[in-house]
Amino acid sequence: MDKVFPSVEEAVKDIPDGATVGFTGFFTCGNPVYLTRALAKQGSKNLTIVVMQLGVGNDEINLLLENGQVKKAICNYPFYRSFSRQSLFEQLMKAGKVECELFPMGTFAEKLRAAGAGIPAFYTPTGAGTLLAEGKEARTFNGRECLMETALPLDYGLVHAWKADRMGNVVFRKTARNYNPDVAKAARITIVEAENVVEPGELDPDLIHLPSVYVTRVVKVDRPKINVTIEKS
Amino acid sequence: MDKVFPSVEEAVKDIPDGATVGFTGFFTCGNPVYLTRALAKQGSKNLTIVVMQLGVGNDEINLLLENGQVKKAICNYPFYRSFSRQSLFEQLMKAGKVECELFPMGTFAEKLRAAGAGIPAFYTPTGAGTLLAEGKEARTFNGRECLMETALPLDYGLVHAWKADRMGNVVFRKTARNYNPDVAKAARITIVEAENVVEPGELDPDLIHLPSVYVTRVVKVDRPKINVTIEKS
Amino acid sequence: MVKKLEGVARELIALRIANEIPDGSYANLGIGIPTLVSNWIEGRDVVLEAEVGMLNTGPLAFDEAIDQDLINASCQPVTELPGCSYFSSSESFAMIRGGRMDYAVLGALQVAENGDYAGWNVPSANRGKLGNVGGSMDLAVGARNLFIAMEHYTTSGEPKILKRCTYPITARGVVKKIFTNLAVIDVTPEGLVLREVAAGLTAENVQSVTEAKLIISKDLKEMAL
Amino acid sequence: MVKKLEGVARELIALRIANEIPDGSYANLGIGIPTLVSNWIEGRDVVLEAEVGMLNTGPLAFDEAIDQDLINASCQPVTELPGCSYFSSSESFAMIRGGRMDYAVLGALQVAENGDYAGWNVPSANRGKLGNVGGSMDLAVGARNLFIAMEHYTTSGEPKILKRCTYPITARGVVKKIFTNLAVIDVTPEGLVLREVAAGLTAENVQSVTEAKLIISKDLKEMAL
Repeated sequence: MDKVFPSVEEAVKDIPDGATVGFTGFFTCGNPVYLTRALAKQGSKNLTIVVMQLGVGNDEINLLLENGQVKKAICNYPFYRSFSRQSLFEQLMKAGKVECELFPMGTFAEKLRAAGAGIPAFYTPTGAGTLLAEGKEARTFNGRECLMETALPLDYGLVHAWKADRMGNVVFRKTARNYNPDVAKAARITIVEAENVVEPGELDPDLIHLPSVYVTRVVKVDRPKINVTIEKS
Repeated sequence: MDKVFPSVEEAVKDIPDGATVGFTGFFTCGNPVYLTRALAKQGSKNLTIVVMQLGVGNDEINLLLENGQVKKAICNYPFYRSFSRQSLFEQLMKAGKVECELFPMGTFAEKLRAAGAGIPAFYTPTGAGTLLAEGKEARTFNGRECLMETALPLDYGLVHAWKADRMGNVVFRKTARNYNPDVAKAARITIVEAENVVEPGELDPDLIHLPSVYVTRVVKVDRPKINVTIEKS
Repeated sequence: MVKKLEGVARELIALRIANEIPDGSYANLGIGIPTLVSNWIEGRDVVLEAEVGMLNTGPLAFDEAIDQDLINASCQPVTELPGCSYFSSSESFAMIRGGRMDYAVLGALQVAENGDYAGWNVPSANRGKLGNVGGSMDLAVGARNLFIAMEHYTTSGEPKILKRCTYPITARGVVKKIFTNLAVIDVTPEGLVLREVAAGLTAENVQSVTEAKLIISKDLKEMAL
Repeated sequence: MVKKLEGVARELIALRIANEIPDGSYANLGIGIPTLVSNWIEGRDVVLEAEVGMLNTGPLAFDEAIDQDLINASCQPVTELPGCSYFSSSESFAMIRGGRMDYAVLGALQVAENGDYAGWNVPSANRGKLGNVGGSMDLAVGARNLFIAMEHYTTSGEPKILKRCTYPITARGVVKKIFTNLAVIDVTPEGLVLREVAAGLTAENVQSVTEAKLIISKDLKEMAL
């Protein structure tokens, strides 16, 4: 199997209007920057984006918002920390141009994990009794109130990797791993941009973070140059 | 932190009567053979054992059964494949001396994973409409009937590792990984027998299968000599 | 019972199934005839998964090639293929239940015309509600295409392809195709469609050892080997 | 409001908390004063977790030591300590929700005498039902011991330790101890117990800027720094 695509443009070409697309990355770290830029260029509309933050330390997500490609965002950290600073998302949200659904970070990750694992729903104590419990079923286990949360399946998952082999086995680097395995497993079509692409057999089979079965396409990219800060203007 | 214990005997000394103890291993592969022998010697009774199989390719589990230490077994593959061949467990079960609770292999693994992940219950399509659905809540998601399954927390988890550092970071080898991470995470007290014990910093932090937070005790053991077959007499 | 119908050997049932699995697929093979499928897949671009926690499992290992830390789900020593990977049991079944197996090939005791099948519990074994369920129920509900590989009837001549299963089922309505020593049968919303018969057999021969009613395909063929 | 009470500096609130975390612990530190706790823990046998997916996070990295693939949960470049490990987000929160953090230290906008606390949504920010919830709700329900670190009252002099929270809560009944510039307070089934006051302050001083009723501990002490 050779899952290597010639370019990020080719790899994202078929993402249709209305798709639910997941993006990896934690603030500045581990974002699929090349694939996201290619998606901004490609221009599909009415997207539901699933991503930790909404432009906070992630200029590529802002490109999608600027282009008006985003109908809805599902996230856990939508704003700048400062109340006085409005992100593009915050402006669009307040103007009624983008919807937003918020989940606690652990629930967000677990919803992706559930989608990848064929688990349609699970219970978690997180969020019980809070604003984020509204409209959710509550149920008590071992004396503790929990909420039922459902799986969050993705049509496409965009992933940034350190190394991938041509079959789609993937290794991440340090904290750039973060949501990468979860987004990859939750997606029907998983597209991996990798800083290094090697032949099958070159990666140690004991030390693969994401097995090939979860990966649909692999594209070689350069190592991005990242400014590690979320408060830059 | 130095979690190294001087011997397997010391490491299992406090397992009390009535404890729920999980054992790793898939047939002959990845079993905590030394810790299980030490538990057989230590002699605590009325144990609930949680393990894939019940003596099929695993002589150490048979030691516990022989000693009458087991009150109940939770497993997914209790018998020899042949109907004409009775394991010790099968004899004890038919004599009413050991209870048994059976789960599909994936549900069994997911129940352990849920216990480790603070998820009290989840839904799975596995087993719906079968004998194993009896007494379980059913609920339909996306047109598919699912069963609610609950977490399976362990008091103790016995784990066999390839390498561990003194802090408790662990690496497994090939298919001997199997239930090891799941049992380790489900347990309140996790005891790791490791073929190699190294200093913190010697294992690549990107390539650790079980982070130290899940490990309570580490013991150095020799590499066991295993006869890879489940049909030996 | 009619006189015994031989049909094709187990190895050829396995070959017929291998022909049905396209290159580029991920597949899981159960115990028995399904295991034989791997012999015909060797060298092809199909990745086999083992429930124990491995992708791209290679052929069986013998003698000094045996590694006690490297087995398949039937506890046989196996080898690695380039691009293989290892993972935990929960991850193995996340993958299976999550629909990442394009094909699962499993044995069965009985298959019904509604796509139910039974394979984990034989009442005569006197093991009550217990049995070696293993990963069969997870594979049955998780695989995108579930193929059953089995002898067409029991050694005592009882049919195994039934109107309804009488043994405890493994899963409901999941079987896509049935491959036996006598025939290839599709499970469809309309019922069981007989697609192929072993050389020298007629549709009537196959129906005579099948309890469920078979719909004869308009382009009924000899088994494609 | 009474006249302003200074109490101890933020760094000393952090020191007081560090003294409360025993060697051999696993802990997660939130943004703000909690982050300062790490300065006092440096060199001690306490393992810090970062939600982004790391255990045994080291001090902040500067200049050429910065690695763009190595940040903490506040998006600051950090370093590795021996015995550190990396894992995915779902694994990070499995660990947190699963009760593996002995201590979590978080900031708060309000804490109530029933152990509720509010920290993720400020109504005046005009962000509706949205807010930077991040991992706070998971840490709040998952940590074995949840410590709140904050200034005792707001910059405009409003009390933050209340009978009931008026802001949207992060979690119910989870706070174990409150550490402020003025006091150390235990949250108990009987109510809030004032254990320590900053040097130069009396219990009455602290009560005067606290809405909830404080039970004065029999062995009330000066803050142990």
